[in-house]
Amino acid sequence: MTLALVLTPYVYGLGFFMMAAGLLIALTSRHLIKRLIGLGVFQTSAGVFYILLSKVSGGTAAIRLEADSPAAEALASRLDAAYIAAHGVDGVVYSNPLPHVLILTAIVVGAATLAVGLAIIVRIRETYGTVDFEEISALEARALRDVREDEA
Amino acid sequence: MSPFAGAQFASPEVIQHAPALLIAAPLTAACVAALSPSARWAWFASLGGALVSLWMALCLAAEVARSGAVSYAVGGFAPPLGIELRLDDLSVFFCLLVSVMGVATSIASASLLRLELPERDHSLMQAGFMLAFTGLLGLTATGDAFNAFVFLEVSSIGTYALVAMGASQDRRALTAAFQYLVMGTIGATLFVIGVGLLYAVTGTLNMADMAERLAASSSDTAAIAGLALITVGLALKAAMFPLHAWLPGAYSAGPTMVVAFLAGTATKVSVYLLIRFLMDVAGGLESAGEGLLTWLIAPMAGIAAIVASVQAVFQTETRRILAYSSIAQIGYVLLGVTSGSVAGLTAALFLLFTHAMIKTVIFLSLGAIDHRGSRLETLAGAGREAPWTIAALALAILGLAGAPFTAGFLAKWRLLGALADDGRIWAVVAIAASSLTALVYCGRILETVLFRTRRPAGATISEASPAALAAIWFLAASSVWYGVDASALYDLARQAAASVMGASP
Amino acid sequence: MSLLLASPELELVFSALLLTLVAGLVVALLAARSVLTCILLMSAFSLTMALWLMTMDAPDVAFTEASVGAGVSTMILLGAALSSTDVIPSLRPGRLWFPAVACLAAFIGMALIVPDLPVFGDPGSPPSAYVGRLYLEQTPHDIGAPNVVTAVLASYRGFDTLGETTVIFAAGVGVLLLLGGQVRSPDAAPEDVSLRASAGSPVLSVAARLLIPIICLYAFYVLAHGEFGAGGGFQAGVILAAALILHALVFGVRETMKALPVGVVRACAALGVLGYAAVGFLAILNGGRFLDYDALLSPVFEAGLPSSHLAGGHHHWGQRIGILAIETGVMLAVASTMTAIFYAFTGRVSRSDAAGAS
Amino acid sequence: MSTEQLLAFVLSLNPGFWVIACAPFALLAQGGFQRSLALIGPPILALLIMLYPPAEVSSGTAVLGFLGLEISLYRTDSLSLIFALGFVLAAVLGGIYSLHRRDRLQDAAGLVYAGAAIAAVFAGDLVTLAVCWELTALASSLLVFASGGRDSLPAGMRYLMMQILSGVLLISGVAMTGLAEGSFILSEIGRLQDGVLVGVFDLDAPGTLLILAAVGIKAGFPLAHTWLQDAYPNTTETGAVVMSAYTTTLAVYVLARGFAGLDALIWIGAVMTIYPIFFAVIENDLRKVLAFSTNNQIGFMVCAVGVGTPLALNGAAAHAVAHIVFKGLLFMAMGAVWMRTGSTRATDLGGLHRTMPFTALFCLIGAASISALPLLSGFASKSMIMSSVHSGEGLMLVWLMLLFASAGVLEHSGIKIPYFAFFSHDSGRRPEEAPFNMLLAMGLSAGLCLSIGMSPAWFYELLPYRDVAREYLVQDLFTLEHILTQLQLLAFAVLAFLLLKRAGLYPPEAPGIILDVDWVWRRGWPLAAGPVRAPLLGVLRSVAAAGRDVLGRVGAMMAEVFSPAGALASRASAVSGAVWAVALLAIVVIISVVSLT
Repeated sequence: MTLALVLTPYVYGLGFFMMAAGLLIALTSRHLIKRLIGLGVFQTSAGVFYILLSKVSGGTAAIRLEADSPAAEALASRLDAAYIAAHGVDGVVYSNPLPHVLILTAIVVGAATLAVGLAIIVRIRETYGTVDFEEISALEARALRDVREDEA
Repeated sequence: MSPFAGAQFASPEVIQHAPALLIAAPLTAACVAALSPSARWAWFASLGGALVSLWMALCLAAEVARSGAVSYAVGGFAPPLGIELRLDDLSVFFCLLVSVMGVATSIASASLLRLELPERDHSLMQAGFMLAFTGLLGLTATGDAFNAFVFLEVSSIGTYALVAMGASQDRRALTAAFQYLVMGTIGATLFVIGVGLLYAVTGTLNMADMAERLAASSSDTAAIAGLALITVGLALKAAMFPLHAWLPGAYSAGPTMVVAFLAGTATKVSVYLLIRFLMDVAGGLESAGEGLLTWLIAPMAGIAAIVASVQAVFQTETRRILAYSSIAQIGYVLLGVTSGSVAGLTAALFLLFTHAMIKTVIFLSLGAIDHRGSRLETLAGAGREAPWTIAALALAILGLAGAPFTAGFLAKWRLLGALADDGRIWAVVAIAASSLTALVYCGRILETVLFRTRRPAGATISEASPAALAAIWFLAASSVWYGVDASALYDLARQAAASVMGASP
Repeated sequence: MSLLLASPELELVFSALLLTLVAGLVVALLAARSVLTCILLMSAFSLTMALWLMTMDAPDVAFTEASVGAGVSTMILLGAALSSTDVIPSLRPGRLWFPAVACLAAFIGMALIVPDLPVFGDPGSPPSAYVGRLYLEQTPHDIGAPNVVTAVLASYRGFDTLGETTVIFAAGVGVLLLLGGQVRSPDAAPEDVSLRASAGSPVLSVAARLLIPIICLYAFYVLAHGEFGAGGGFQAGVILAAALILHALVFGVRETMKALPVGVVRACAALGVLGYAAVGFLAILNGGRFLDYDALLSPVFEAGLPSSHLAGGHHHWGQRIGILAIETGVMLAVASTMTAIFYAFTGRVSRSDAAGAS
Repeated sequence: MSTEQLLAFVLSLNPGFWVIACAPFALLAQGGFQRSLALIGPPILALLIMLYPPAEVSSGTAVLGFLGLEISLYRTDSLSLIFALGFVLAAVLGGIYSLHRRDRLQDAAGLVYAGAAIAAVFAGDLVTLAVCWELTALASSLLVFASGGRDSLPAGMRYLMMQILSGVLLISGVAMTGLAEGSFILSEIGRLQDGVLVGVFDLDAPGTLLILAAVGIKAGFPLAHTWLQDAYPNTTETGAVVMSAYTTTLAVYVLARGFAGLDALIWIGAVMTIYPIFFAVIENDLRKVLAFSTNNQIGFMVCAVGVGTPLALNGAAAHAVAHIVFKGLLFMAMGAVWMRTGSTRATDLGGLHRTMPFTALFCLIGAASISALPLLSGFASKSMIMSSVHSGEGLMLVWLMLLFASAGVLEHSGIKIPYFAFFSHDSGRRPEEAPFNMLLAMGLSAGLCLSIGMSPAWFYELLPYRDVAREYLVQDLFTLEHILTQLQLLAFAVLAFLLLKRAGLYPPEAPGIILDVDWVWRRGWPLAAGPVRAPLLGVLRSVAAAGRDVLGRVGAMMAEVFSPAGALASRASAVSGAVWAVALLAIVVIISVVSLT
């Protein structure tokens, strides 16, 4: 368990790093597509966090095995009996399936966001002739200025 | 005493399944709308879906009034294994809000769409609208934290595209929609990470279960960080200052029916979730929930009330004025929520409902009279060409300004009273300042539509269609009615507030 | 699918190393200056992520991440990025510092809470010890499917999955609204440019004719097998869409649209979600709760069916039929939405190219 | 409902509300007769109603519950009556004056404005007062906006901002006071002084200071006065007439009701009487001169309220009403000039008496009244103020200041206005005489000035402390001392003016270097010796410029921040919306974690 104690801050740190980096990309890129990619990384990092919660040391994927099947016996051979007895279900230790389910949903949501976002980007490119955030801002600022000058 | 006490709107068999039908009906309607060959059938589908939802919401209100909170185990699995739909006084209040606004928007939608988009897009627009409606209803009804995230996305994903469809009138709709998408997604993801942290601490996703287990582990930084993430994520969605930047663009450029519905519901439901998480789920973690309310939300809400109102004064586009006023109103509501008393929360809920009605009326009527140019001047003298619509608009604007004998006045009055009773003079001052500023922009709008005559060339205005008028006047008349006799709505709000505050004594 | 030969602790180390690789790709992404590079890095990121997910005992998620992240997403990203400026100019440093500081502060804030988070791999942590474990214990009794992930996904939390399918449907509606104007009928569909040069190649077309049925078959296998191993309606839908996209790439979008018009695709997406919801309504009509699959079959009828092969001896035909039905709905919705999105994007890209050329 | 019941109902409501209720008719009125009726009828109606208050209204016990509060919509006493009378006069005269215009929005706004002001003086509780107060602010800004000129929008905005600031302060103050006192009813908070409810507020309570600040803005206390000069000249000719009557006078009423006897007011008032004089003398725009002179006149009233004796309060009330009439008359005359020539700059005008003889005559009467010439209204009212200050202990310096200010008034309003507009050197302009309705309004006002001045008895009967007024009339008013003082002042000022004109030192074409300022100073205030003159003038001018500059800059800054292209809404910060989310999140998480560990 000591190794796990050392690893814990490391893996969570990586997850949170991806979170911050994804946000940074999503907030500062000039290219709209890169923004979306950053957003995707950010969403995925949420998934990383959930999956980190799901791992059980020595566990296996949450597909139920018969306790006397060869695969289950191979798994059991790596662990001590007390551990299996305490944390196993019918003689096999599994990782927690619930975060997997949640993250399946989250991945789908990410893909949906990406599709809609890209569709909007395609329309922006057709309308504004650019997907550069700064250029679009400049165009809109100019339009606003034109309107105000028309008034004056 | 709930106004629904003793009422029964359907047979027990139907009522038993009302929580599921509430959500499944508009979902089905969305699919039917997408399948339907013509715009007319899509409209019927959306109208049907909205009406069934309203019916179910009424059934649930009666049921909750009769026998307390309703719990529905979807799939027959009891929580925490299965997903629970849970409706107490608070969620029923918001269900009613969403479904009433949904029905009104739906009634008006056909004629609004005809003015703005080519007919081939209508059925998909109706489908998208019904999906957003489904998502918002799901948000209010679900008792499961992760399920709330899913419905948050159901309501958002379609909405992004719907807002972007405003591009046929105003190309800024595209950039606004993109902005909305980025900020909305960040908000939703922060929310889901926050839920993940709470899950890491409690091991469960069911909100009620979560609340119990959180109460047992009262000083856990992970739980508090989770609440902070949820709060900030939802505050983004609720357009709380300074996280509101997506809202003016989205409101000013999106198609009318979308904006009318969003303005009346979307941010409100986020406020509901905020209340749910901070006052109910975090009820056991008193210092955390209260700390966030007192030190994060309350000051921001106070600033929002003033800054957004002043910003509204300086806007030149009609819808932007209204968008900033919405941000200010969210500020008022959150000030009420943070007051920490039943009276304050009641007033906040009451204000939220009346403001939803008012804003829906305003946006619907602006769309229905074919208000093309976005600038306020293009509305000059609209009162002569569209007297019926403009009369309703004027009533709503008066309500927004808080004129006596409108629901808006009563709501603000109660809110100010509640805040004063709690000794929050600074909040009273902030709301008073903001309301007075509101008089300026409301006065400008009123003056333009009623008294101005010079209108820029090319701006045409026509009376709304009968269906749209019916929807607009229904809401406008209710807002006046609640200004005179607010007891029904007020009792509902008080019941809702008491149910939350009771949960966190 | 764990690494059976390694010791549990080494397994954790290995997975941490893979996660380092994933994070490294994010660093590369931060620095990337070309859109194409970004997209390829994103694809590599998703693939590595999928590998990591395998080491984390999440084969279902890995499968989805590989097919969605590395496959479909990369494809639509490429489709949308074509003909846009490739090099990304960098932001002025003045605009950069506030976001950078904010993100750094957020990272620090999150890092501060690590001591209160469950230890990596701890079987006794609240998530693993409470509801997660309940699912593992209850599934044989309640559902009968060996793959607990599928059981939770389709049955315990079937309502979530209905929402997820709705999200996909909503994305399809959104994309069709935004980009669908031009791809109404096959005749109006533009000639696609992607692989036109090789469209006549006999090798490709023969290979495609062979491959497409096999891919479809695989999709149905994944769908049906979801109950027993990794896979399910969502992955099957993506694979099915891949087959259609392969068809489009080899024979041209125009041909594909003739075979499968946009209207049909749109209807299938709606029908998929509708089918899912219908299962729920059916359960209500049979006296159960919404999406209660046990109510789908009357007990009398179910007793006549052969017993489930799983340990425990419970009969779960209702659950199995329900899961299969909703997974089919998911597959239908996902496959059609993906196809619709593909239609919308390819239709657009070639149109704007044509406009640019003329 | 029988006729008696109907009548009883009509009489039992605050007369101001009836005026407001009649405002919609002004929007709908067609044709000349309907318009005159819609404009002039409501104030007359209000006058009739307020003369016959039901018993419970006069006793101040008409209290009703509203939204859980006890409020008193209508409460009348002698102090309310005299101010309301002034407002009714202003409404009638202003209504007649604006009959030639066809702007129904302005008509309605004017009526709401008048109604709200009347309602405010009859308000029996703080909440009603605050609401009516707000209503006057809104209606008046509508008037500024309605003038439709290029400058009117920004000017209206600035005006509105000040009014709103005042409103916010008032409402906060009212809330705090009401909560502290446990009641909003005036008569429950305050005490009676010789049968009149004055000095209501407890000066140690924090809410009182807020209310004082709010009233101070409206009254144009020094440093909060700039909105007056900013807004009045930017309204229409009719708007200025209407506006000059209500806002500041209402502020004086609230001061009298709530703060009578507050010593600080004496000094504030004294300063208020003096400093506008300098600006007024160097100002070229005659309407702005009138705005400055408003500051000055309000100063007299504020000072009197500060003294707070029955005589002083009589003086404040009397001067308020007299001021409404003669300042209205002057604004009317300037409005007529502006309408006919398009300018009110001293440098553009002159010699108008040839073609506008009646206007010139009425203007002279107004000027004489404001200068407090014996036998004119200003004399009758201001004398009471002067006497009360004179008899006050330790107020010698104040008395001297007021005396000096009186000379200043004479100089800039009494002489400068009519002289430069109608006489002076001939500008060559030959405008038409003002329309009949304007002349009628001016004539009526002039008649009132004369009537009050020549036979003050009827006017004194209306004052809050009737017995004190009667006594003063008999014993003090027309004493030699008073009349001599006034005439001396007059003589000095005329002499100075003539000398300067003769010496060519009063050149209207270059109003920036007016020497008479210096001359008057040396007479009235020997300390200000010659060498200081130029720098002092420079300072004054730069203060004025700085004031304008600051206002302009505040406006520009606000626009930079809040407008659609402003910093808060620009795209750059739109992104930072999400960045803010991250930053907030980081702060909250870090703080909560650190505080827990």
